[in-house]
Amino acid sequence: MIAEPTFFDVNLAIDIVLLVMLLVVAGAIVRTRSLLTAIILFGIYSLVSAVWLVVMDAPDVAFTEAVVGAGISTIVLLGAILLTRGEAERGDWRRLIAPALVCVTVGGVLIYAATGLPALGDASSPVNAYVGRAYLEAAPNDIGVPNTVTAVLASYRGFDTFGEVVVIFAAGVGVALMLGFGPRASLAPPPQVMGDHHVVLRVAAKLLIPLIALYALYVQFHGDLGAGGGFQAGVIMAAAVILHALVFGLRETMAAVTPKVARSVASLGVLLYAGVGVVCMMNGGLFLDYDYLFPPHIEKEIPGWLLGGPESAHHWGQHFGIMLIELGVLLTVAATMVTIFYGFAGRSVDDAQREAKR
Amino acid sequence: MISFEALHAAPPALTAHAPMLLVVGPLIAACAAAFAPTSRTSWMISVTGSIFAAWMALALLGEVARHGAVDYFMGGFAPPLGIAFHIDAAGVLMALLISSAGVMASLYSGHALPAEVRAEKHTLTQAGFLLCQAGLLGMVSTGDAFNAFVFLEVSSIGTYALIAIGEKRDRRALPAAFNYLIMGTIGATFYVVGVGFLFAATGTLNMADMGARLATLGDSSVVQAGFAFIVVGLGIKAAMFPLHGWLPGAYSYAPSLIAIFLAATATKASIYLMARFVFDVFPDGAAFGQGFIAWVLAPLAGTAAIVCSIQAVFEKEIRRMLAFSSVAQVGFILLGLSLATVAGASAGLFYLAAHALMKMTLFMALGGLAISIGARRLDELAGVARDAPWSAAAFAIGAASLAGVPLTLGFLAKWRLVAAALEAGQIWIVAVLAIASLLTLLYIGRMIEAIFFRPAPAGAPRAREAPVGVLAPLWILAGLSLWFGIDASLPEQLANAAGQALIGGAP
Amino acid sequence: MADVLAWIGGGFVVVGVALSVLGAVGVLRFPDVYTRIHAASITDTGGASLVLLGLCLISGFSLITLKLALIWAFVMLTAPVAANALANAAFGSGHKPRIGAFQIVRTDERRKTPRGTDAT
Amino acid sequence: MTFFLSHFNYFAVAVLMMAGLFIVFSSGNLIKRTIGLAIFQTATGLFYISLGKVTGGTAPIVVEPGSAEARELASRLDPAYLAQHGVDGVVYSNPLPSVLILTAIVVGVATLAVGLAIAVRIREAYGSVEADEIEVLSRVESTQPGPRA
Repeated sequence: MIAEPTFFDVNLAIDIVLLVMLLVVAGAIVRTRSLLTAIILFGIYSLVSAVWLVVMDAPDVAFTEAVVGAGISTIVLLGAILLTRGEAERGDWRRLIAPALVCVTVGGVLIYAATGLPALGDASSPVNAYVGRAYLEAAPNDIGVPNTVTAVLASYRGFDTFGEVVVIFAAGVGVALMLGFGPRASLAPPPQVMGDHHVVLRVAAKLLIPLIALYALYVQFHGDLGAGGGFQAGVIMAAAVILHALVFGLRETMAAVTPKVARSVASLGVLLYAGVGVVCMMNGGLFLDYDYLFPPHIEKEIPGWLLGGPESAHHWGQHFGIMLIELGVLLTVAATMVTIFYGFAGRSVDDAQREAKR
Repeated sequence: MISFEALHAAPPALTAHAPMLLVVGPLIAACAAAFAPTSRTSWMISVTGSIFAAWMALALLGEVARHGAVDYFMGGFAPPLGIAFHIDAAGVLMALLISSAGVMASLYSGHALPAEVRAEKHTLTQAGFLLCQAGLLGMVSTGDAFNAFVFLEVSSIGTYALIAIGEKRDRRALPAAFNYLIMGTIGATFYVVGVGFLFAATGTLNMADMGARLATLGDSSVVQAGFAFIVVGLGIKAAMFPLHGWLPGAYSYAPSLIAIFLAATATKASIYLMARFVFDVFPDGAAFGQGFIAWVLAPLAGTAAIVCSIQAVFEKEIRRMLAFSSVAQVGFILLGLSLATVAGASAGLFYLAAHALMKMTLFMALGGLAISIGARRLDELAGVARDAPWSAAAFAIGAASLAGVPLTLGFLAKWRLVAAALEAGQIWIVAVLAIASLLTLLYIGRMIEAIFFRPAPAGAPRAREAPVGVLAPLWILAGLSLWFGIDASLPEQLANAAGQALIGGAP
Repeated sequence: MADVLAWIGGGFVVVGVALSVLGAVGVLRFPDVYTRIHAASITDTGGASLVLLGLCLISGFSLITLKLALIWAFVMLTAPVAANALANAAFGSGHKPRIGAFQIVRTDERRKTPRGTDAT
Repeated sequence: MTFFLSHFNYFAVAVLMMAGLFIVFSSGNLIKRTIGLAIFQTATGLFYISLGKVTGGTAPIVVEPGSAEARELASRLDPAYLAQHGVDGVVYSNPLPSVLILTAIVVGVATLAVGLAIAVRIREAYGSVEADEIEVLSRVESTQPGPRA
């Protein structure tokens, strides 16, 4: 056996093959003029990069990339071209010179820098030997959650995640400001008109939607142990609602999950997250310091068997804090994704024309 | 001298958490505003949230004066594992600036919003405004390079849509917002790439830790590329010449609430973040850093000051004039910072604060003038001083300050820049400042001439004076311009401490 | 024993991958929407099933087997529905099958239309 | 060659970023520009994740020390390497880049949604999502007199 394992093995081969696939797909997106093709290729790009991320030992990111890139992004993009136009015009080649120069400059700087970077997989590079390793060593004792990514995401860098939830909320606010919230005068024809062609879809959807929601909950609560967490679960939950809207019509879905409810839930998620932080602060800790989530006299009363035996008793606050903030993430992400979908789907081409005339 | 040490603005229990409350307060208010049942309630929440942030900034001012820089560990984890907020004297200056600009803009919005935005969008507009404010406050107070990116995006994402809702008055707001979104996202992503390179070199994300480790590491291609990407990325967000293409459109067509707030704060927060990277994180002796400041940053800033002033002179739409003027003034600020001396940095920061005050006055006065007539172009404003004397007078004060008329804040600010440049022996900067100031006088002259001395076109609708709700914040700002022009001890003291903190490495 | 199972499982995976490749070739080569849907379905059902079965054998009997079985059930549920929806949509938007009983296209005519388009 | 292979990830990321930027700057179509922007942002993620990969590492989900899985993972590695870089007998990849990129992906989808929403409104206001046509229409507008002139 060699003294230091190199990465020149099947992993590297898979890595390079997948990256070449990414490059080919990106090249195809550059070349294509059809927007529909570009969107489908973008979905493929996301899926391939998700696979690549698994090879790179980042299953959480892979999961997110798959649900976001190939899921939500594609839906939103399709909604957008439905409301605009499907073909991009080809410009004059002379107008490509300046962009090409900019790109070559940026690429040049990147490659210049890349030559100074440590080799792929170097365990003693500053990134892997300093803070990253410190998390792996400290997390089991500090947090007590097997998935270190979740521990860092929700606790060590919980404030970043708070910011991330706020960004999503801001996106919901932005889309609602642009496209409005609800059904307009003209919506897609009610489902009956579509006839009996869709009976298979409806039956399958009825079967699938509860399963998808259940899976979302699994992802949510499994986030401590494996890949998953509030964000992925939120997108999957939103996917259940979106599937309902696609199959049964937007009007039906909006009757069940009204835009107002979606908006409120989005705010509620952010408030829940902030609230956990404020409670920690009230109990004498710093913002989001889950060790202070329960005042000491309450913590003593909690029976040890509730969460994996007495040895994890000092992780009580961390466990509950992470659970609560992940719930906040779930609420905000799911509700915002639904709001965004409503924004695009609730706007028909007729609306667009009417708006243009006004 | 004013003693900030004695300033106990908030009870100790709150002061201990002030760095976090400064940011989280407006965020919670944003959620509440999105919930609010009526436009009026959301306005009240917006004012409350902004005032709360300003209150926390004041509390921090006392803390920083007493103990030096304040650190706050999010989640109780000390850096480099956790995210720390780090607020020094310069950070307090920025926090005070942003939060008080927020208070003024939100006060103003009570009357201005109904005239410019559809009623059903008021609550969300206020929510977006608060999000933007919280994001900017987070950017200036965080000590973590990646956390700064998150807050950069918090402040940007809402802003894009807020600029776009200016479409009700002028549909060009939409392409302007889209353009800003593209450029802003490229800027933010460049910043992330740059932080990634520094992360690769140091293994940490905490800015102080990064600086300490870079100082021992020395120069490498990775660090240089990180520097380049961070400066270009933040330069886009700061409208640094020649990366300012998005700014005129964004400022011109946004609703006046947003234009006022952005003109006072948005580019400044990015400038400040960039200054922190250049002075605090990058190693002092690094040749490429010095060379960059002397041969790229300063010349570009000088070019911006002159070229964009010329563009402002020839512009027809009044808000675009002010926007080009903003890019030119960003050049002034960067000139001061590029001196890399304590005097230069404090002059730059003083100019930054002064410019925020006067641009806010100008945009708000313009909002007041334009509320009743919806004017865009300079010639449409002909003679409005007759109908709206109070707004016009405040506009004149702001304009005088921008031009650097003695006895205004703007004069002092320019004076300090000149003094710092002379002290550093950079005569050419003085020359650039002189030329740019002359050009400023030219376009200011055009505005004043149109508003005060040109007769209104026959048969034009008469303008009305702005309501009291607009005049009150407007005249507070104009009054401050005058007051500080006479007795500048307060801003001077803040700026001196800030310059010390930024360059001297003093606590 | 475990080794033998792993080898068999590997064989299944290889066959599954081969089927998927065949499906991909079919999507590119077949003349119209309906036949292409048919080719794509092979990837979804045949290819995926065999790969999952192979993985079950390789991993041995554990919780992973259950998860793989669930994935299989999900694919079996969604793939036909997706194919059905695609075909429905294609039919609804006026695409006619180009081979089979509906219409017989002479080879020389078929060459005229560029490859990759399936408009009638 | 060894150097090229061991840095291939970074070169690929550089090319992907160039491709994304090129789409943003060269395409006149607003929707396509947002796609380019998304590719550019995703490439950043690939860069961070490449930094955090550790040779012989596993995903940063803590394996019970001494369990069968931990022994199985350890058996594939050189003991000296394991002792130097492992934590409780297992080598993990770096969790921090994953955390950062999770956040960045979320920011990316938020930008995409807002960008597309603005693009849709542009289409409604101008009847086009081609930058050239919009610019022409805007230029006409800025020469038109306002209400009071």
